[in-house]
Amino acid sequence: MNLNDVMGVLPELIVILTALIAIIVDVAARERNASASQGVTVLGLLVAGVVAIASPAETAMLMSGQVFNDGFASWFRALFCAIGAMTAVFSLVYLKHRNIRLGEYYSLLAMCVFGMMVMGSAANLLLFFVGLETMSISLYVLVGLRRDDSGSVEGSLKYLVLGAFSSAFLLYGMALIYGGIGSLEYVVIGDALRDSTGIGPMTVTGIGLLLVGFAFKISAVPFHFWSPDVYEGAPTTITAFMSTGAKAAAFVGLIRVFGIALAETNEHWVGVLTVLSIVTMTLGNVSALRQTSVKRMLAYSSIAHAGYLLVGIVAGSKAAFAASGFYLIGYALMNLGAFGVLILLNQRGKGDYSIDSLRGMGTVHPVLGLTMAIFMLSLIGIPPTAGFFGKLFVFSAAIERGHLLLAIIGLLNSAVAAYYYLRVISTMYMAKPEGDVAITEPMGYKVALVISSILIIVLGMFPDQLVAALLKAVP
Amino acid sequence: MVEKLHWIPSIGAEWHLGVDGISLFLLVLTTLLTVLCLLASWHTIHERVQEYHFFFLLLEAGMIGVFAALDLFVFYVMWEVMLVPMFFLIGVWGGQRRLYATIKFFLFTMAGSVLMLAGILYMYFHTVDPETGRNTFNLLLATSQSNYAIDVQRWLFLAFGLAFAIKVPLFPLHTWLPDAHTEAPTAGSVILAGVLLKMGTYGFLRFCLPMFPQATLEFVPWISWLSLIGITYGALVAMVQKDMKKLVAYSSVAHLGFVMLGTFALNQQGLTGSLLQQINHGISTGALFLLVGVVYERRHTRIIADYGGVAKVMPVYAALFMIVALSSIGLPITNGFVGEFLILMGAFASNKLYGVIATSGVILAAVYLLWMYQRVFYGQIVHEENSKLRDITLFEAAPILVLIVLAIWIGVYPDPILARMEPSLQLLLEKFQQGEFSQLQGVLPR
Amino acid sequence: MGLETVLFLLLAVGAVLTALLVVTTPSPIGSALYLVGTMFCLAGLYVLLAAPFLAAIQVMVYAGAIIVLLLFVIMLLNLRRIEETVPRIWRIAGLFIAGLTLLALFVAIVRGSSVLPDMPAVPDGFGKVKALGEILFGKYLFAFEATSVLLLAAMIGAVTLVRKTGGEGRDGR
Amino acid sequence: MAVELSHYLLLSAVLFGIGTLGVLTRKNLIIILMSVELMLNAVNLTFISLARHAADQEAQVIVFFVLCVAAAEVAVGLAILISIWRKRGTMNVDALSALRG
Repeated sequence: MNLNDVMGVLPELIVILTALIAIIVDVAARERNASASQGVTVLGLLVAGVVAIASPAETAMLMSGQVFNDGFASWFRALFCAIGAMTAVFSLVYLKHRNIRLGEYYSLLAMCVFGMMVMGSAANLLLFFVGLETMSISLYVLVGLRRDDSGSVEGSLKYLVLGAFSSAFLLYGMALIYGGIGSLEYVVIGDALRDSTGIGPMTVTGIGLLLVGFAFKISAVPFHFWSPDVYEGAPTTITAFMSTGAKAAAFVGLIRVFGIALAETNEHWVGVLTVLSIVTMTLGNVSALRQTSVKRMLAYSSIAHAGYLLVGIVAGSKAAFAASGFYLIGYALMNLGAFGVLILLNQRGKGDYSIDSLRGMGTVHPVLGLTMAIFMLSLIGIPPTAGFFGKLFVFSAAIERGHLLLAIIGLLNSAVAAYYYLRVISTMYMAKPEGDVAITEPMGYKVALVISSILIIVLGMFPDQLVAALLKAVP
Repeated sequence: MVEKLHWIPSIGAEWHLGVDGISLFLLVLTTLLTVLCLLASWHTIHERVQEYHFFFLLLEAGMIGVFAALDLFVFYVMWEVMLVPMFFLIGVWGGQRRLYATIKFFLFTMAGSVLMLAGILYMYFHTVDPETGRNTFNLLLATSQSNYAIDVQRWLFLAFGLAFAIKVPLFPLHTWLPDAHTEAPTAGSVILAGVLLKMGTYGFLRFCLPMFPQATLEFVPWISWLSLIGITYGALVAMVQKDMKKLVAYSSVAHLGFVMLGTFALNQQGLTGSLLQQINHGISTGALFLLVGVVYERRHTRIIADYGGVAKVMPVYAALFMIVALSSIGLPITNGFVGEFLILMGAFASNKLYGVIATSGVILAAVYLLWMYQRVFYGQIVHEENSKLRDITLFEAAPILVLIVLAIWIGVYPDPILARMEPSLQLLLEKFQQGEFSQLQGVLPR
Repeated sequence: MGLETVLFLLLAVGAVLTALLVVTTPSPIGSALYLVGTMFCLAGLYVLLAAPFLAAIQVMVYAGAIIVLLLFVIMLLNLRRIEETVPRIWRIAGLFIAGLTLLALFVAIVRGSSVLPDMPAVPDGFGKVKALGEILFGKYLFAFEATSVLLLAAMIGAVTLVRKTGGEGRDGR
Repeated sequence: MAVELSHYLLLSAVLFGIGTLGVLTRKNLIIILMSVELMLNAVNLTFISLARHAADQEAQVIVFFVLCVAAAEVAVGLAILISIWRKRGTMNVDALSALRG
């Protein structure tokens, strides 16, 4: 290890430092300034994100070949930091009315971001696993932090039990691959499979178990049953964080492991993934149609989005991975934003996220209404939004690789999904408001929402820069 | 007239717009109707006026984009963009059941258009820009390189055709239309009938015919029969409507049936007639909706039975309504006559049976419109409120007068318009005949 | 049969039996104690597999820490037997899935391990602290550091979750 | 008969299966946690026997990490259990049906 190695993981180090400072500052300054640890977290994560994107991304590997330092890693590190910072911005309003300790909350949030960053840049299945567990353990706790709400703790427990269960599958898969190939490093695995020395029954079974583990982590049907409950039980800020960050982290892993390292064996798993993708998007959408709670609706819709993202893995080309990256960035903006508006509008309601609670909000709170409308349109995939190009790129990559039917099913699904997203817009704009609708709207919060909706539109008009950069960054 | 800019070079999408004889008059219609609609809603829209104009102009931009796009991608984006303002226009400023209507409208269109996107993407990967050697969305290249095998053509025809058929709307995909028309504000109905429906027929002309000629030939009987059913069904259902707006909405189904029939007659008269009839329908039906809007503002009801004897209190209004109704029916010296006549000629030339059935549709159109006219304007005034109705003001009449002048002009002297349409249609027919020829030869490249 | 074989058989049978008891005993305390048995058997197997250091760690971490923690919580919450009414269908489904997993693994291993070479002789210093440490702090240094964050997160998390806040709920004494 | 690699691997597969069975069929949360531990231990056994087999100590190092993760999971899991116990006074999965899918 030398200075170069340390500089390469500088963003990770900054995030850890943020985690430590956040908890200390909370103890030291709580009496005077309740939002001190929030400020530290937002600032620290933003700095880390900027460092990640600004640092020169070579394809060289760091830490004796355990960590990728490529452009893909940089993009995702920055994305995770941004998601974390955004979640932190949304958190104060939410936490103010709930009995949650701020220092621990922000500290765990930062450590969770650290775990995701490790997942994004790991070049070794073991390191990926360590990152995954760091993220998961922080999330188990964060989900259960609303201790006066039994849904929260139970969601946390459910998440932990199934998370640990799926981790065991992931690990067993790793062990069998290790037995078949003799290494856990992506590059070595890829090389061994190219020489076709490693494709034995053990490797294939290992890949199968790995797939089960991943399917749990991205909540693909039929391994999705935990996620709606967990998403509903968790503090809403954490739901937003999980549905974007944790999903993105799992997908980077999926791209690096299945898309690249195991690409040679794809005849063994492409069929399974195709079916998984179709079932996931269809069931996610159909279930979302029936929900009356917007929070739960968004939870199911995030399952559907995992299905769309799987299309990118199935397509398995460089363009498809760049498309998945674009999709994940766009999805993070729109889904976080949607949850952000929801949190602000429901800040005093005791977990009442029913669609009726949004009646007429579009006219009462014009800025929030407009941003929410943009987020919803982007989630449907109407141009010119980032969501449209995310879907377009992913599906066109699939068609390019000959998965025409999969793309058509995906497209039809997005038409089905339009219904429940539209319902949100129509309730906000076309119904009369009821009762007391006064809320506090902190400036920074609003600015974050406006910035992300502007970004969605800008990406929807000029996606070229980003997609070209991602295409260059794909390993 | 062509404008071209690089938009998303990494996927070869270009900001590529242009106008030819097919799109020219549709564009003129779009811009004209938008201005008239905004004039017409001057006194009728009172709340959220800023947003109303924002959405209307966004809608206009989308429609112009659709008609002017020379890039498949731009076409699709504009096609979708126009959904959003229409969704809000119906949903916010619409009538009682506006939520249901607007979501139905959105979902129907969206369902069709996603399949079209799949088709567009498929074509993208089979179209190569000779300059750069990469795939491109360029519409002209896509058209000239579109010699697909017959089964591929069939699928692509269906993918595009479904999106267009929903928009037209072709029977039995028309169910969104009466709801959307009825619930939309007056100006929304005008634009919906006048322009939005034309996007579907325009799509058939621009995409299906030149790009998938063999498949088109195969589908001619299907589409022709569906159009004929649409003509008859639309007219019969219109006859029994109690709501004036619904009646006009169903008449649109019938009229668009004519347009589709003319298009799929696949000869010069049919194509010219159908293109002209698209403009005519925009003018006549637009004017009808505006007229219905005038009495609706006064009485807040559109039920035919609530009126009666209106001619006595609103003579100018009654006269205007008569002229517009006659133009919609297709009486000589009005625009409708020229269009329908050309279409019927084309239909007879391609298949006598089609021509016969379609002619009977013309008669039905006279029945339902004149019957409604009789019930609304003649007879005794049974409802007290109707005796005090103010006649149409000059401000209200102005947009309608503009449309009437146009209608008569086209009815009397359509040559300048037809002369501009024909070269483009001729070009289209040639391309189509090539396709037909290669099918006769049994030569199927690719 | 050599001594190694006998030991293997004994430990393997012991591990499987205790493991079965872990998942079938009704009382949590019983399960925890059987789990200790499994851990000891496994530690024995690790010794046979030339991993003496890991064997020691296994005993220390599992028997010494994890099981004690489990027992501590069981005692703290005063859990004895818990009524378990597992629906029959669920049980059959569980058996089915577990059996399927097993079968797949069996097939893979039996067919896969035949291509692997025979056990080589154990090199000097194999599985000892020094050799392991060199790998741990060399190649896996970053993973090691990341693990420290993981443990920190677990620590902060566990403390936060069980700490009394004086809020609402049963713990609001 | 000599002990071969496949015997160890089969043993670990059996243990993994028993663990899976426990997670799927038991309702007592503590026992479910212990079953997960069984599964992780089966994985450890696989790694260690592979290490012995290939004379590669790297796999033994991997076991360290698995142990750490297992310990962390148990710690957090028990913390969650305690907070549930305080809230509801039960430890059964069944009773936790306030959240329905």
